[in-house]
Amino acid sequence: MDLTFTPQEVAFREEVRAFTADKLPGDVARKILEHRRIEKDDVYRWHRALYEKGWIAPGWPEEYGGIAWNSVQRHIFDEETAAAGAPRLSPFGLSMIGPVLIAFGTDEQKQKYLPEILSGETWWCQGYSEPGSGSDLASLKTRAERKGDKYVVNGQKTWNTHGQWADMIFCLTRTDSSGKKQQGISMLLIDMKTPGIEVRPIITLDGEREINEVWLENVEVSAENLVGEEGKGWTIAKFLLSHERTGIAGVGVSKRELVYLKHIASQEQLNGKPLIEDPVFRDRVVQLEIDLLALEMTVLRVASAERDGKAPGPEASILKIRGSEIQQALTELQMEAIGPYSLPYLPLSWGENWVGQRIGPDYAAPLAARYFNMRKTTIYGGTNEIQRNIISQQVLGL
Amino acid sequence: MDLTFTPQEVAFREEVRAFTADKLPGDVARKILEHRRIEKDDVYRWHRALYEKGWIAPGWPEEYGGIAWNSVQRHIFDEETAAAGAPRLSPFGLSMIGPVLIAFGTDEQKQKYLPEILSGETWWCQGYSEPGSGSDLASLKTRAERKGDKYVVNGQKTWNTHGQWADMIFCLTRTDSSGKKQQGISMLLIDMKTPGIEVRPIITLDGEREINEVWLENVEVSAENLVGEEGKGWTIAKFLLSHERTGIAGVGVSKRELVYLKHIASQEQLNGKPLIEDPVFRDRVVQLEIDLLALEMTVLRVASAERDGKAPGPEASILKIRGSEIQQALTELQMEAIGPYSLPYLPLSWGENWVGQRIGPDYAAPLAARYFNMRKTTIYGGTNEIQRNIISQQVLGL
Amino acid sequence: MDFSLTEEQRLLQDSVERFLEKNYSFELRRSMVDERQSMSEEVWKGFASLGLLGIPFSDEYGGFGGGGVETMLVMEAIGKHLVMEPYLSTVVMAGGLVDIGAADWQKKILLPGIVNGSMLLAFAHYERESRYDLGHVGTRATADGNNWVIDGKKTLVMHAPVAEKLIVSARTQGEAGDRDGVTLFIVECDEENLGGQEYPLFDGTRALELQFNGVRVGPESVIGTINGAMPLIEKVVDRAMAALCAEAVGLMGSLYSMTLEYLKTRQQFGVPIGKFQVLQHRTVDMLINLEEARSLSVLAAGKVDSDNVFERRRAVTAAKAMVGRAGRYVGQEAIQLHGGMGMTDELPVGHYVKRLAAIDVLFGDAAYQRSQFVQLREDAAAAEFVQPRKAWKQL
Amino acid sequence: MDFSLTEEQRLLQDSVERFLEKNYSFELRRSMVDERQSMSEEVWKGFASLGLLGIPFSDEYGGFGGGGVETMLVMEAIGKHLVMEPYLSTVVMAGGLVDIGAADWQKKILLPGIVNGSMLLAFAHYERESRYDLGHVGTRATADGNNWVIDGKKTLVMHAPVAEKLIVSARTQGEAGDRDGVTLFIVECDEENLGGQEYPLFDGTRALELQFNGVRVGPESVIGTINGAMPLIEKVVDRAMAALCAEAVGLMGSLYSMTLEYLKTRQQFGVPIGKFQVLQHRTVDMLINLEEARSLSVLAAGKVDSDNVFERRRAVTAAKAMVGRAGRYVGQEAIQLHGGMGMTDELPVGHYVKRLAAIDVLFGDAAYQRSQFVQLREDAAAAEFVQPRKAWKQL
Repeated sequence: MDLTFTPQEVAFREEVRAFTADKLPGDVARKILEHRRIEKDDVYRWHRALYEKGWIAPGWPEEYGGIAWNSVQRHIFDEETAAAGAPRLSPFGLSMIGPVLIAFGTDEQKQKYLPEILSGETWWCQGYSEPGSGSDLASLKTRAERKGDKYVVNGQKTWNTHGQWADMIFCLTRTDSSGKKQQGISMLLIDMKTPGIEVRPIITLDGEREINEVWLENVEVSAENLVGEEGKGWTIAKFLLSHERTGIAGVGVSKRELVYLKHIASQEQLNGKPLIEDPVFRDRVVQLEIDLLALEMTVLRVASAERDGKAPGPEASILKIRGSEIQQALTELQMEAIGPYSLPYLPLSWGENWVGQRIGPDYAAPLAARYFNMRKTTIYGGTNEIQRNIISQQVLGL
Repeated sequence: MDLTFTPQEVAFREEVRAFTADKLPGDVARKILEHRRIEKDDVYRWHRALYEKGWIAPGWPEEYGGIAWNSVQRHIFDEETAAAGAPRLSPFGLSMIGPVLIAFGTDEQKQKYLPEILSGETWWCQGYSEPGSGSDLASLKTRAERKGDKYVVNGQKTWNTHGQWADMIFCLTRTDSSGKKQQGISMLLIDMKTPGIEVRPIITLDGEREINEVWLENVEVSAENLVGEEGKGWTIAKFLLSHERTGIAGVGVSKRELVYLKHIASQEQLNGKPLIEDPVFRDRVVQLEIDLLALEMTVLRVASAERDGKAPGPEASILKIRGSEIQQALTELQMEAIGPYSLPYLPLSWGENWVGQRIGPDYAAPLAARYFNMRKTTIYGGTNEIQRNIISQQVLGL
Repeated sequence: MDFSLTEEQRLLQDSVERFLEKNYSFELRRSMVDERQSMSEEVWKGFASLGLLGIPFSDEYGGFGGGGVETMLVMEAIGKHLVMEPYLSTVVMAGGLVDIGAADWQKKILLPGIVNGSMLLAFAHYERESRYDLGHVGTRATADGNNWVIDGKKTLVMHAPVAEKLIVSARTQGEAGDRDGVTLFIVECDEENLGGQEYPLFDGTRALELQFNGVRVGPESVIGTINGAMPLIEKVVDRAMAALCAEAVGLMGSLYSMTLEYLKTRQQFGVPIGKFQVLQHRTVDMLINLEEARSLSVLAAGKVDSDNVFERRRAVTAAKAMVGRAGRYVGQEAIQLHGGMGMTDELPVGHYVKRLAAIDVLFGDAAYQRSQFVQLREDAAAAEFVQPRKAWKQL
Repeated sequence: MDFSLTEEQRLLQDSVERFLEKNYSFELRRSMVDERQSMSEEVWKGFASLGLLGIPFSDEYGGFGGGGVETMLVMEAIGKHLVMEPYLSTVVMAGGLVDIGAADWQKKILLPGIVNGSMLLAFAHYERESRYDLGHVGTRATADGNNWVIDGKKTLVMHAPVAEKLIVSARTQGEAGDRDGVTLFIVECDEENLGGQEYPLFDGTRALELQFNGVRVGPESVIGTINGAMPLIEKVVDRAMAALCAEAVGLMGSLYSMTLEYLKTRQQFGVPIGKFQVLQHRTVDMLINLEEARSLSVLAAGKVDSDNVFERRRAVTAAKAMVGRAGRYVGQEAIQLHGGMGMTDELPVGHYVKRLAAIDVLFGDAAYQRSQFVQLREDAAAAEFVQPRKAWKQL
């Protein structure tokens, strides 16, 4: 056991840091660091920089354009890029449908889609949840009827993140409703420009548009766009969900936010002294810092085990639970730190080109909205309640 | 709405305070205030003092020797006596079997038992739980077979509090196992000196003997000692459990313990200053003080509603949950306050007649044991999990 | 000790509730927020006709002669229906300052207008560096003959966009942070030398940043005694905090009901999700938090008019601290138990949660209130704090 | 970055585990507590023959040449089986002080005896007023020619009833609380002028109160440099804290397993209680707490030998704070989920919980560790603490 980074790991960190300092666009970093609004182009530019460097797909086999980083390297990469203010890459192509196509796709599908996922030319989104099928995903109802060499799809998807940016959607559909609900599910790849698809924004409680409903009405999809076998989509869906977990603990981002919290608390004054010197506030910051340190060590333990060949198991659920709780706690303390200046709500001021006056300190404007937005982290990707059910069944055997 | 006490209530408080100052034995108060070991005689002397004053049974109808205090008066009485260090009266006669006999007993049973419950001549204990029947009380198995004018009882009871002090036990038994488990239960009154009864101590994790197992082997009980109808014991059991809740919030005791906590924290030093001046510790004390204030107000709201004729409802479960949590939190903070001097374990030093040296400050000795002992409060009287089930079903309708 | 409402109070409670039930839908509120409105004139007229705008004032000025309890009843209903009207600013705060502090002739001019709904006021007090410190007044009023000239900035002045007049705190002596030396002035909003910037808070309330560039007012504008406004401000802010606690209880009650309803109707895995024990217990904990907050809100309402400052402040800071903690718990759980739906702007849930979060911040969050709770004990009863009721050592 | 154990470490882990599984039952422990014993000679001999008593020492003295990780492996097994042996006192603390601080000739006399199990030592350091402050040494050693005369009291000296020698901290300069001026002495337990009172701690550990009434020792009794013992003491106490964290992880692991087993076997309402979702989720939270504690215990073990004091203290204080919080959660939940059975002396559960509670107190509870965690940041990296990695203002 050796808890220092190896010389190779240190060198890799230096390389990532130098690359990021060079290639991460400064305006994008600034938006991320200050929690301002992110546009597709912001993510795209960082995506392209990584693509050109050959670093875009560390989870993929090298033959498909991936790069063979072990899990400790991936942790270092996440930490360094997060600290510098890199935006989160869109996971739908790189972490979800890409690995699915590699595992289940036809050669034609691989050739057609994988290169453009890597290059960023094709942007994906997901069609999983439905209004009636949230935690109980397998109860989904969107129908796909086979007609000749096509499927005709009708139904409604929801909690679709950034569908307004996407070129393609991977969609779970029901091709057979005669058996158990897990049977008769099929995965289709659908062009977002196909007639009959409508993307309707869902505004979240922070007033932003991040998610959508996707309505499908007589949408015709070539049978070539079926992934794997008809009726076997549930297996693929589960495979995909297990891949969704990579980096789910969000340690890099939380470390950055902890530093930002301390920054804010060193600027804000309470009783004539910096808030960070208030023993009660400071104790809460320290509790959180220790929790985050524990999470980071847990991530590294899992990463180290994975590198040594152990498959990632249900402990990913622990990382999801604690990672999301810590992210939320950080937004709470940031909001508390700015006191009354969390109140003004000027969303235009978080975008680019804002020339108006701000109310209160510069860093205050987006923090309340971020607090509200981050409530999602214990809900999405399988609610924390579902995660606890998973651990209970798969680890505890209860 | 008027949150000041009426002149009558103030006068009543003065009366209780004066009486207690006069009649509560000083050595008993000292034991209670310093958390030292309590013997039956300690409780008995206070019982007698109240009996002689006519204050022993505020919950009972006056025709049976009760006294018609309303619920606000009872709250005042509890608060004043607790603050002065009065021991908790044994509830098994006064709060449990007494009210049951008044509601369900025969005239003979009332005449025989009620006066001696009031006077303290007969001391009761309870035979409810069994090793296999805790939260699921109705699954109890202790058999009572009718033979002529007797029942013959065989089985085992557990979590019997202070059975070593008791003259009589009220016992739930199964007289019929053919129907649903709630049916065929009968309540019997049994003399603890009957052949075949054995009381075996259960030592708790604080090293003390407060609870017992009671083994019954061919115990013969006169059929006159059946309470209510044979097979209808479950109704009686539920009636009794609802009476067990009186004063369950423990506000008076917790207020006393809060004062004691502050006392300790003003004596203990941290970084050269009294611990109570440490902002982090103090913030936790204040949180608890506010929680306790909320609990007290909730008790008074319920008491005021009861006085106005509303029946006590499932909100008693809320009082039990929060009351027990606050009691536990107080013991935790008391133990934390004394720091390393919670470690020495000298149970003899909590008793009377200890002449040896103490390790650390005088108040330290029993605090760790009390912390461990008080873990029981979220378990007994229906675990807090069961209480939440009750609220969920009866209030929320889930 | 009596928690029951008088017949008159019960009638008040019923009439507010009936009025809002009928006239204040979530859709009305949504459209007001979308259209950048602070209030609805119609609702305000309704409040006036129900007598709500005169609750704290004596009948001499057309008021109801009520106190903390009556205000609590109105505010709880306001919370329950997520009402945005400027009740707190105009009636509780500005009206309260006038009611307690102003001279009779001033009351005669100001209060009847408040009561009949024709006059809206706001209280301009907090400044950039105040955080939650009420005494941190840097805005200056300089004497110029009989007149006063006010210079400085005020921040987060709630409901000021619709106000006709402001009550402004300014320093007439000493330095920012001094308890003495603060004076209250009444200022017309259309003063030439008064600049402002309007914006919304995250709960939809509209507010102003104000700049006083030598605003000149006459001696008749002074409310209360010169240099001695702080006790008056503290008293009215305590009223405002007690009122906000009651509003929070109304909000929490609605969140609890909505969540319970959702648990009974939302189906997953073939059953209503309310059948899952974990969600049951967490809803129970929402209820417990609600009841704890209600208990201390009632205490604050009952004590806020007390002449005993220690008793008043103890009740109000405890209630506000509890509402902060319990409100956060109830709000976060309401979203979580609604799942994705809880995250949407469409459902009322999120809007209730935002208002609860705003209430926690206003006049100091839970941690701040706890520090004040200690402070006041140290100030008022140092001996009692460290000494047990019994002299333990002697026993 | 590598978390895997070496082959040698894995063998060590296996052999301790196998030995304790076979030789250290809960019944053995219970009988030792009942008979007021600090330890079992047989078990201690077994430890010696497995090489455990030499873990931290170099092979020159018969040791194993191990570090924080090896100690962690032993201590976790000790926790798992609720072992009472004086490993922490003799090997980690007293042995550690000798190992780091003593002269070679002293090591040659002392260490082989520790390693072969023939010599037991204890570390007498804390005093009545210390609370958790390591520097609060009031016991004095006064020079008398070449000799030293020790006067004062030591408290809570764990395992001292079975020790042959004590390592005692005493002030040779300055005042209680000064960091400088503390010196370590080795003292025979059978010294005439040394009085003591024996008693148990609530976890069964036996301890002494000690009174030094002019205990005279020679110059050869000094361990390390005169007046300069504090860094040495701090280093060894950090080792002890890391060791206790590992023990706590072992304890928590056992509590988690026992609780899980109980949930699977205990039937109520016709099903194993593990079928109730609320109990499932709470057991998951026990597991999460266990894993968090394990992660930081591993970190502490990996950093406790570091020459970088900042890194070492940061890891150890974080781990101890986490173990305090997580240990309390796991302990309290283990009792609660066992219901009444969890309250009994009969089941091991309560005994594990008591040992966990004792560990929280030893060397400072969670709140104290958090205050130290801040302190060390302030001392060592004040700038970094308040400055973000990015110069935010400039962006």
